[in-house]
This record gives sequence, structure tokens and C-alpha cells, in this order.
Amino acid sequence: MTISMTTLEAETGGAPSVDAAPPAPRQGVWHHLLRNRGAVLALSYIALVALLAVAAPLVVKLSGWGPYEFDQAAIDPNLGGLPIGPLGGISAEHWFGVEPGTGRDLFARIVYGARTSMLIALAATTLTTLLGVLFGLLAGYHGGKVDQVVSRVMDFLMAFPALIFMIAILSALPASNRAPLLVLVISVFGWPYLARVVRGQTMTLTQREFVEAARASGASGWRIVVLEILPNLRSTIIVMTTLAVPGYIGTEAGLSFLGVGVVPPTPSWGQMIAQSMSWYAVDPMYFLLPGTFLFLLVLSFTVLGDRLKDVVDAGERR
Amino acid sequence: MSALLEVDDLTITFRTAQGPVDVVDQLSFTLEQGASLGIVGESGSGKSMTSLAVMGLLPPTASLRGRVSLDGTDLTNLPESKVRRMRGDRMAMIFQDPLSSLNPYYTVGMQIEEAYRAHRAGVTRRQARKVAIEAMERVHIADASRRVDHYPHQFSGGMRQRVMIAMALSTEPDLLVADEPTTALDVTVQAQILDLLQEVRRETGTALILISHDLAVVSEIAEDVVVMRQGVAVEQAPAERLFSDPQHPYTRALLDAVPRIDDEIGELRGIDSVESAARVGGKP
Amino acid sequence: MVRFLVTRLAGMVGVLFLVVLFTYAIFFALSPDPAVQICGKNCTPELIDQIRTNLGLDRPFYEQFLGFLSGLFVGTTYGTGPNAIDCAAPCLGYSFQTGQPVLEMFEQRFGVSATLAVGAAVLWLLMGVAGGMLAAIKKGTWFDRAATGAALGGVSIPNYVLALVLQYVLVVQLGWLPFPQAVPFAADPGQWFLNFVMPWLVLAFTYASMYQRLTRANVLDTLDENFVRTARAKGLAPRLVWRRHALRPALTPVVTLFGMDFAGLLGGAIIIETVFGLNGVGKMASDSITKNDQPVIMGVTLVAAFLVIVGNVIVDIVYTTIDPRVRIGARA
Amino acid sequence: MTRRVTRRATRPALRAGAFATATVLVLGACSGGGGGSSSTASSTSGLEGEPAEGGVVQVLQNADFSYLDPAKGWDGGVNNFYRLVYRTLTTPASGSAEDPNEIVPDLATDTGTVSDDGLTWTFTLKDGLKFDNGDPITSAEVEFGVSRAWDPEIGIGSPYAKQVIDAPDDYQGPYLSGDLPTIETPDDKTIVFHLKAPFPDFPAVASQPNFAPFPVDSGAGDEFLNDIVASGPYTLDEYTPGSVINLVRNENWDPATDEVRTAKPDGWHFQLGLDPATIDERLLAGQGSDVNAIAGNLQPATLARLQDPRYSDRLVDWPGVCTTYMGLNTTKKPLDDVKVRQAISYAVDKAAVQNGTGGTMLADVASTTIPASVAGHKDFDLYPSEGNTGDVEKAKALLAEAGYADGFEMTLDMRTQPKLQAQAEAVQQSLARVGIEVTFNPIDTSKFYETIGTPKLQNDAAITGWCPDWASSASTVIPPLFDGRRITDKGNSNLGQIDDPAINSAIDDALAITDPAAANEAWGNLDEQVLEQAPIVPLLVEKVVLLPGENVTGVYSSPGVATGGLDYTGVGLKDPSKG
Repeated sequence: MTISMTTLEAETGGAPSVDAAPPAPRQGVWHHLLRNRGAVLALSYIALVALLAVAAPLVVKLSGWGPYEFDQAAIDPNLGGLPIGPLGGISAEHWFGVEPGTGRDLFARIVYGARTSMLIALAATTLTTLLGVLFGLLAGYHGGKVDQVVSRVMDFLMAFPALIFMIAILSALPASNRAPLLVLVISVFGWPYLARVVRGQTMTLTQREFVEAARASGASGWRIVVLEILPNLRSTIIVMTTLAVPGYIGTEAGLSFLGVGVVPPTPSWGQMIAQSMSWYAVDPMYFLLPGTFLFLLVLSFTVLGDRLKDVVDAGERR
Repeated sequence: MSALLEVDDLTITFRTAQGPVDVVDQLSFTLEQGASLGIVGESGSGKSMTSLAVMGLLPPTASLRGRVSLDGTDLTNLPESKVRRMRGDRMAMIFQDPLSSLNPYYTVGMQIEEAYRAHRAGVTRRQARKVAIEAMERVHIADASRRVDHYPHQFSGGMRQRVMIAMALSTEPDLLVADEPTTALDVTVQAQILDLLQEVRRETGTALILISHDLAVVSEIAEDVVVMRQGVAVEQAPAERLFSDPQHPYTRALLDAVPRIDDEIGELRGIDSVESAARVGGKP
Repeated sequence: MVRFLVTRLAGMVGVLFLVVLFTYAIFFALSPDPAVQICGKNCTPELIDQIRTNLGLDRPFYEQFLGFLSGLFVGTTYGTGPNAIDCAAPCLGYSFQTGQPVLEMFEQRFGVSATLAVGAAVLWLLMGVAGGMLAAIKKGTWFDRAATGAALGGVSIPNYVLALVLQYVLVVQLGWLPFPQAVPFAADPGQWFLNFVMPWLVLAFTYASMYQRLTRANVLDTLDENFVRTARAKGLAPRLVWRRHALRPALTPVVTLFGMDFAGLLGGAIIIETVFGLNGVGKMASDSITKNDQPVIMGVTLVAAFLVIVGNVIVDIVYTTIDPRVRIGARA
Repeated sequence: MTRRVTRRATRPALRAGAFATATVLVLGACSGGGGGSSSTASSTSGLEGEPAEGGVVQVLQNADFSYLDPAKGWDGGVNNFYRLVYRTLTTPASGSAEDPNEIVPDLATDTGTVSDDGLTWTFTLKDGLKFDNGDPITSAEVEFGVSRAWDPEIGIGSPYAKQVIDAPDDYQGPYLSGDLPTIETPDDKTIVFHLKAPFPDFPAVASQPNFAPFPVDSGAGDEFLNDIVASGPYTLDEYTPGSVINLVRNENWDPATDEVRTAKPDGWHFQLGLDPATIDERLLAGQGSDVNAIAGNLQPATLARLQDPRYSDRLVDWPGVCTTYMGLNTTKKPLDDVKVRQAISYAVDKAAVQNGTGGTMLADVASTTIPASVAGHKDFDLYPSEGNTGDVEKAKALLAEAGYADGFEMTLDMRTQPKLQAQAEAVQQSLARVGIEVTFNPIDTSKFYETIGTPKLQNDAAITGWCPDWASSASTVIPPLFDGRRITDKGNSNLGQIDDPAINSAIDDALAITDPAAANEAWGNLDEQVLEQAPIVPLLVEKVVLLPGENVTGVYSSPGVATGGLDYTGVGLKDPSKG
């Protein structure tokens, strides 16, 4: 399930080990990725969604309808506001049909919904990675009391029923600006999964000769961490981060689906699916379209993460 | 009387993304009953693949040409089920890393019993356990009747390798293949294990193939030596002649790389280089 | 073993205490005033004050928190005088909106959630583990490719989307299944099954996909292990190599993950029960969030945390018996 | 004195008019009904026939009732339920009555006698009244029941008893303060109420749920949370909060004493906690016991599936009694300018709001505060536009006059529920046309009323609804919404915060009128007078659209008890052996 943190849990077992040679050069990774059909397709789709998200205002100028514009002519007021025409009102006018009840253009809403999904997922990923790497390094390098404290906090956060708590806390918080809150809440519960791996690998690396050598030569703690340890964690961090992105996209959509996500009228895929629920029998396109976009985005990031992991693992085996 | 093992024109080919690669190329050698053969070569020379080919344990991506016959039976033409019945019974194998080669979830006793019972139909657990304890005693594991119920992680590296040897010997095989049996062990333990191999060979009359990257190790036990490089046997000779009069430049290079061996017991000088070589060549 | 258990239990109690404190503090700070909710449509400021005093809502945070804690063990009484409401131990709180102790609300809805969870767990273990093993055995074949692809899709499709798709196809278009509602097993076993089969499938599908991927990867990794090679070198029958030497190590992580996932199912149940309108604990959680029924949200959060933590402890204990390398007490 | 109310313009019977555009949906029976001229128009072919004795009615419901205790609960849903198990001194007439808005006697022999000064109301109880335990119901039990309204924790239901009946300032209900001295019970059959001020609508107050009798000293604390003492035709057999309510016959209820309740079915089975979509699916399918099922409003998405003729026979469509409106906070700039408020009234696209609410089948566009189905309604539209889509030109002109030709920004308090969200978005879009930029302040549903009812927290505008507490008069519509003297710090319902002396005094005048017809005319005129100031924009009157099971009959609307919805008291089954 896209919301459960166990997705990450399962992946950590397969995180690349640090015992092997230094990470494969970036060029090599790209080279290998671009030779994989799945990875290329995934990258293309992600690029497409990212492009739609960035260029949303331009795109809807092309399609002719904004995400908030009502089109009363596209719905039938006598049938509960059902879109007029087959397939949820798909026409030259409305490429993906319209939303029941309001007649808003689904294409424009999906395009703007991509903004929400991408923005929140990427922001959450960035914050989670920062927190995870920072605390992982801190605990792994310092050990002792620092490690104790960080590890206990991680245990605590991971034992927490994160989804239930996220829903509860978001519903209680003021609704005016949910996006930063969503990012914050997702990150607070997300970082331990990366930090745990970073901590373990840092501990191993700290014992290694080159770190000991650096230490013997009198390098300061942060210098060692940044120059000696961090570069060795690069592939781990990249892989784990890529694998975490689909989780965050799913979580954002899930929370929006449950009504504690972004605030309307800002469109979000999860929210659209939630609203389509009562219409699924008469207007299946209403849930199929945002559902497909969401599914493909999560799938693409999962595929990309998988392939990236394969490439990095293979690089390390060589 | 025919030889125990005849390897004739053995070629092992791997399918890779870059096309087929021959890891062993037209290798031939024979081994008499109770004799011992050393195969020496650096990492990637094909020596381990040769041993796996003898055991019929090549990975599915490898294909094999030539003949490998045990007691006149060509193993390469036998169906897998028949080879399996010989494997562990007529011929047994011990591996480099005794820790990962033992299943951490089961007691060593159980793992030895399992080897024995696989080839002795109708043996009770009690009998098998007795065999296991005896086998452990034979490899000088103290307090075998108690330790038989311990798990692999409760043993030291050398003891684990003794367990592996005990397991291999439990069925009294004609042929024992030892693939880098001492590489993962401490230096002092290495010598003990080599002594043990010598001892059991003398006592049971088992023929032995000893595979190592280390000429010093091979020189202690092997009567004949095959030197392999990039899948090809560059030199094949009785041990004494090989050491005294190496013919091939590569053999000479190998001999030079290892500090001179002054006596048969071996002072095991230059341990550091052996260790680090092992580290590079071995599995991390 | 005793010492291990004592340490684990002490740690568990500590984490639970923190969860309670944390949750309570947050809701104390953020929740709408329950007195206002009780006060109803025609409320006056005086009335609100009166209700606050009666229910002890005007007391400082630590007093209310201690009251809640002691309610867990010895029960508690809300309000004073003739209108006092007793909540017997273990009192998880009292919902003034439904007029029920939270524990009672749990008990009423637990059956539906348990049915959902157990059914889904059986399905996902069957589908995931068997599928993963088969895919690993048949690595590279069309079956492996199909199963791996399906699992990749499975971990990517949000379960509410899957639920809508299935509902549209199976119920609306084909009419094979009824529109799901919780039918008690005792009432009509056939209907019970038909009504639950879709929620089971949807809830199980994502997990099954995850387990399929995990099992397949683990089995493949294990088959590469040296001890499997040893087992083959012993001349063991392939069946025995597989069953004894490959499966057990490969499935150990699956077992531990299963413990955690099963304990954390309450989270998954929220969406499934909401989508299918099943009146279980998850639905109760989402409903009480909509209504901002703070004691119920607190109770659900607590019970969920309790399950996850107990699940962790059980997994640890099971782990020590499955894997001899893990000595008791070695894992903190 | 008995109150007689003139008949409303539109009967809350089945109306087929709204379906005229949906070709398949035109009801076969509309030829006989229509218009509301006939007093029996409330049956259609699918719902014809008298209810037979017996059977169990199934009620499919999403939410549980608020409280089983009538002193606590007070909303359209639970009031309707209370009538099955409780009786009050008076009660709104049955939905099948000639005038369902009328207040009729229930426990009392008439609707009360008022003293000349209007301060004392006397009621006499009927003979043969009993609780479900067989104990007689006397004036003492009625007094006890009413006095519970003063308990600070229990008396959170209808406020009218406390507002109207005189009581000592420190009186806190029977459990804390004992008997209420201002309610006299000279004998077992007579009960006398003393009021703070004359209140001609007192018979309607006596129909409020908290006028149900209870055995003296019962019902403290949580006693009535899960159990009740019934005085109506049914009593509680099983209650699992949030999931099941089972009602069975109260053998001690004597039909001879009750003119309102027919109580034909043997029992009622409420299935609570069902998903709205699930309910609709079950109603559509009508399998098994669902042939005997009734439920609340259909979902908008379901309407599109009713084109099948087998549903149209069962479909029920009534006008509602609750007005959905947008309050404009007159204390905020620039909404303090009447021209700006009028401009907004012109600009709002009510048709879009209607579509967002579910289209023409689920809502009528409103131009007045008092809905057409409530007594006192006057038909007018001060801010007309073509197709109710808003008059952008007029709005722009008014804005320019007010000096806001370029528009302005305002904040709308809203709830994030699909329907309410769609309404808010429709308003946002239509106001954008005249340059008014609306930003949302989304509020959690549970906090919404607290926020908008607290003038300090209230923003510029909010969309909410208002239902009259009784349909016999608009006295519970206009005063709470527009009386400037009723603005309070908390729990305020005058969202416009309009405090106009002319309106205030007109309210006083209308409240004092004892002739119902004259009073209704006054309320209608007052409605128009208020809307000229435009403190609110009436948007819609949401309708009642039901799909009862095919075996259900006796389906009538009750504006007084069920806010225009189905009156439970008349419902029965055609064939009790079915389902």
C-alpha cells in the first residue's frame, strides 16, 4: 500500500552495502539507466508530468479551460450535474471531460494536480533526505549518547501509527495552508527509515582504514564526515531516496483522498479520486483519469528506483 | 586399473552479455585412487570452476564440453539425479568460507547427519547422529557429543572448517575436493587444517584435489600440481619437479611472488602478502 | 529469556507512555473545545464554562493527563453529581459525541476490522509468498515476468483506485459481487464471503505485491548462498535443498515483516473501510476525524500504537526462535 | 386557543414538475397530483395503498442519531425519530394531514389555553396515557420532563423552553435544583406554564422534543444514553450505538389517545453507520428486506441512474424547508456598504451553486429567506437574473457606484465537504466575474459553527443553512437571522451582524401578532424588507429526494418534524409478509 511505511521497510533490507568499492561514477549510472527500457519509459513519464506541472499555466492556455473555471454547459443540471456526452464529457472542448456538478475541465485539473503531487513529494523527499542523512551521520559517526538519543527517537517515530497520526494531526491543524504542513508531517515520520540505513553504514565506514587515516592526520570530525564518509554513502542515499518518492506521492494522494490534504480549490489527484468515489458508477472516467495518472507516476518512480538500485548494486559487484 | 578421476579436454563456457567466454579451456588431468592433486592459479584462472565441474555443480549459465569421469563413468553424460547420488557420497567437497557454507539455522550435527542420511537409505536419526559425532571426533573436535548440537555461529573459523571436513568425510568418499579450504582462516589455523587434511587422507585413503591460489599451501599436500592461468593449464607436473624446475614463465612468476619455501613444513613467511591477496581475490 | 522480556516490556511501556503523552499534548493544544461541542446549537458562554468545570476541562494539562492515565488502569468518572458518567477501567476515554466509552466503540467495530484484516492477511501471504517463491524458481520465465510485473503494478496502484476499479468492473458492470457491506458470518456465510471478498482482495493486493517482491528477492539471494551450494554438494535431493536450506532463511524476514504489517493494519483499514463503507475500527477512526471526536481519535491512535509496539515485541520473540544466531537479549 | 395556519402555496407532496426535463422521469401519477390543489396528492402509483398492520420498516442511515434523550437531541433527523418513541404536549400534524405545518394536540387535549395577558398557558392531559412500563403519565411527569431542559449538561437540545418559560435565574434542572416552581401542576391532568413574555407561538414550543414526559427522577447522567422510557407507540428493544436501533411495539400505548401516529408496522429496524453510496446501492437494488427500506436523501451521482422506469415509480421529490444562504458580514469593509452587498447578490451565479449541490433535482434556487414550503413565504426576487446565473452588468454598475469598480478581496469561511466545497467554489467563480476575489478559509466541520457563530472569528462571508424550528410560522426564521439585538459573542446566528432599528422593531411587531394569517403576511414583508439591505444572499432550498423500497407506503413529508423529510409516523408496509 502506498501509504504504509513498510514499503520502505522492505527496501532497506536490500539497500546497497558499503563494503564494496567506491560508488560507480555518475556517468556510468546514467549510461546504464538509459540502456534499460523500463527506466527510460519511467524517466520519460516523470519528465512529462514534471513538464506539465511546471508549464501548467501555459498548457491550460492551450487546452482552453483553466482548472477553476465552471462550465455549466457541459453538465446536465437535471441529472445531478452529470457531464453531458459519453466518457464523462470528453470532447474537443474538454480533452479529458469535465467534473460532475461543476463542469470544470478535468485536463486542467489533472495538470494542476500534477503540480501538487510533484511539489509535495519532492519537498518531502528533500526534507526527509536532509533529516535522514543528518541524523544518520550524527548517530553513526558519534555513537555513544548521541546515537542512543537519535536511535530512541527513531524507534519512537517508527513505532508510531504514522498514517493515523498524520490524519489526526492534519485534521486538527488549521487548514489554511496545508501543503507545508503535509511536507512537514510526512518528513517527520519519514526520515528514520533513511537515517537507520545511513547510521549503520556510517558506523561501518567509521571503522574503515581511510577514515582512521584521516582521523590520524588530524582532520576535524565534520571534515571527515563530509569528505570521507558522505561520498561513500552517495549511492545508498540516491537509491533510497528514489525508492521513497513513490511512497510520498502515495501518501500525499492518500491524505488528500481522506480529506486532510491540500485545501480546495487547489486540485490534487488524491482529492479528485475522493470526490469521484460517489460518481464511479455513472462517470467512471472521473476516477480513471486521475487514478491512472497517479498510478503511472508512482509506478515510474518505483521502476526508476528499482533500476537504479540494480545498476548501483551491479556497479558495486564489479 | 583405471584412474579414479579423469578430466579430459574440459572446456567451460559462460554466456555473458558480451558473448560466450571460456573460463576453462581444454583442461585435462587424471587422479589415481588416494592420490592428491593441487590446482594453483590466481583469481579468475578457472580453478574453482574446474572443481565445480567435477562435482557437477556448475551454475546454469555455464555449459561444459569434454569428459569428466569418475571410476570410468562419464559424469557429463549422466542425468542430474544420478550425479546427485554420487555427489556427497563418492565425491565430497569443502569450500573456502566455512561460515557461509554452513546453514546458520541448523545445528552442525543436523547438517552432518543430513549429508550421511542422504546417501544411506534407511538410516535412523540415532545412527546418523552417532556417525556425525564420530566424524567430528575424527576431525579432532573436542567434546563432540555436546558440540554436535551447537549452531555454526558458536564455532570458531577453524572449527567450522573441521565441521565441513567431518561432513564431507561422513560418507567416506573416494574423492575430496577442497576449494581454498584455508584461505579464510587465521595463519595458525591454516596449518592445522592442512595437517588435518593430510591426516584424514592418510587414514581413509581418499583422493584429494586441493585448489588454492597459494603455491605454499599446495606444496604441502599435493603430489601433482596443475598451474592454471586464464582457463588454460600452463604447466602440469609432479610437485617436486614443479618447485625445483618450473618450466613456464608464469609458474616462475608465481614461485617468485611467494617467498621461497625452505622446508616441507613451511615457515609461512610473507603471510601478509598472502592475506592481502586473499582479501582481493576472495569474496568480501 | 525473562530478563529479555522484562526489558522489552519496559521499553514498550516507555514508548507507549510517550505516545500517549505526545498524542494527548497535541490534541490538548489543537482540538476544538469539547465543551462547545457538547453545548450544542444554542450555547451561551456561561453554559460552556459550566460544562468545562463539570467535566474538569478547566484543569491544567498535567492534571487532565494524569486523569486520563489513571483512567486506563482504574477507570475514571467524567463530571460530578447526578450527571457524572462512569468509565470503567481500562478507560480509553469517553466520546461525548456518541455518548459511549471509546473502548465500547472499539468492541462493537472490532469484529468487522478483524474479519477484514485476517482475511486479507491470509490472502496476501498466499498470493505474495507463493507467488514470490514460484517467480524465484521460474526466474526469467514468462511466469516470473508476469508475476514481477503485476507486483510492480501492485505496489504502485493506490488501493482506493484499485477499489474503485474493482467495484466498477465486478459490481456495476458485471454484477458478480454485491455492493460490499458487513454481513455477519453467522447470518449468512455465503453472503459474508461474497461481501468481504472484494475488500480482502483490495487490502491484500498491495501487501501481496510487496511480499511477492520481497520473497522473490530473498529466495534468489538465498539460492546464491554458499550453504545452499553446500547442501547441493552433499547430494541432497533438490526438494530438500529447497525446503530445508533455501526457504527457511528466505522466509524469515517475510515472517518478521508480516508481524509488523499485520500489527499496523489499522492504518490500511482506514482507507479500505472508508471506500467500502464497512463499519469497522478504521471507519470509526476516519469518522471521528471528520467529526473531530478527540477521545476517539486518541483511543484509535493509542490502540494502533499499542498494536504496532506489541507486534514489534512479538516479532522480536519469534525472531529469536526462528534464527538461532539472534541470541535472546541481543536485539535491544 | 387553537392555531390555524393558512395553507402553504406548495404542498410538500410529491411534485413531478422538477422532472419535466428528464424525459424518462416524468411520473405516471403526476397527472393526478401536481400543483398541490388536491389534498391527496401525496401518493403516486408506486406508493399507493394504505399501510397494512405489521411488518418491520428498515431505515438505512449513515449517521447515528445525536441522542436518544429528547432533552439533548434537536435536529431534523432525531426529532422525527423521537416521535416514534416519545409524545409531547403538542406536535406538528402528521405529514398526511390536510396542513402538515399545523401544530396539533398530542398528550394534551388541545393546543393550550392562553391567559389574557399572554403570560400563562394551561394544558389538560388526555386520559389513558402510559409509559412503556405501564405507569400512568400525569402532569408531574410532564413537568419533570420539561424541567430537564434547564440542566446545564442534559438540556442542550431545543432552547425554547428555557427562552420562553419563566424560571429562577439559578435554576439548573431537577437533579441539581429540584422542582421548577414556575410550572404548576394543580392536579394530575393539568399543567400550567408561566412565561417571561407573551409568546403566541407557545403551542409550537410545547411540541419541542424536550416536552416529552419522563418518570420523576429518572434520566440523570448517562441513563438515557443507551436506554429510554418510551411514551410513544414504540419502545427501544436494542441499541448498539453507531450500528443498530431496534424498536418494538410499546404495548402500553393506546392508539385511541393518539390522532397523529398510525403506528401500523410492528417494529422499526434502523441500520446505522452505512455509507451513503451503500445506502443508495441498496435502495436501487431493493433486495430482501430492503423492499421495506427507507432512507434519507439520494446522492447526486445516484440521480443519473434513476432513468430506469422501475425506479421512477418509487421516487419521491419534495421541496425542502431549509434555506442555504451566504451571510455577508456587514461589519467588515467593504461589505458594510449596502451597494457592495447588493452587487454580490446580483453577481452570484445561483445556477452554478445549484449544480454543485446536485442540480435541479436536489435543490431549488432561492430568492427569499423564508422557503416556499414554510408559512409566511412571500414570493419575490429583488436581484433577478436570466436563468439565475447572476447579473454581472448590474453588479459591476453597483460596485462602481460604491467605488469598487476594480473589485476587492474577501474571505469565505467554508467546510471541506464535497457539496459545501462545490457551493463555495461556485460562489468564488461567479464573484470573480465582477472582480471580487474570494479566498477560502477552510474550517473543520466540527469547528465551523463555532467559528462563524463567534463574531470575533467570523470572516467576511460564510455559506450555511437555516431550517425553521417549526413550519407553522416564520418566527423561527427571520428573528434569529436578522434581529440585531440577538447578536452574541458566541453561538451567533445573525451572520450578517445586521442591526437595523427598523428591522428590529418590525420583528417585535410581527412577533406580537396573534392572528397567524396576519403574522405570516408580516413575516413575508419583513423578509423583503431585510433582503433590500442584502445582509445575506439566499442561494438554494435543498429538496428532499427519496427512493423508498417498493413495499413502503404512507410516505409523507413533514416540514415541522423532519425539516421537510419523510414523516416516520405515517410510514407502513403494503404487504407485511414481504422482505
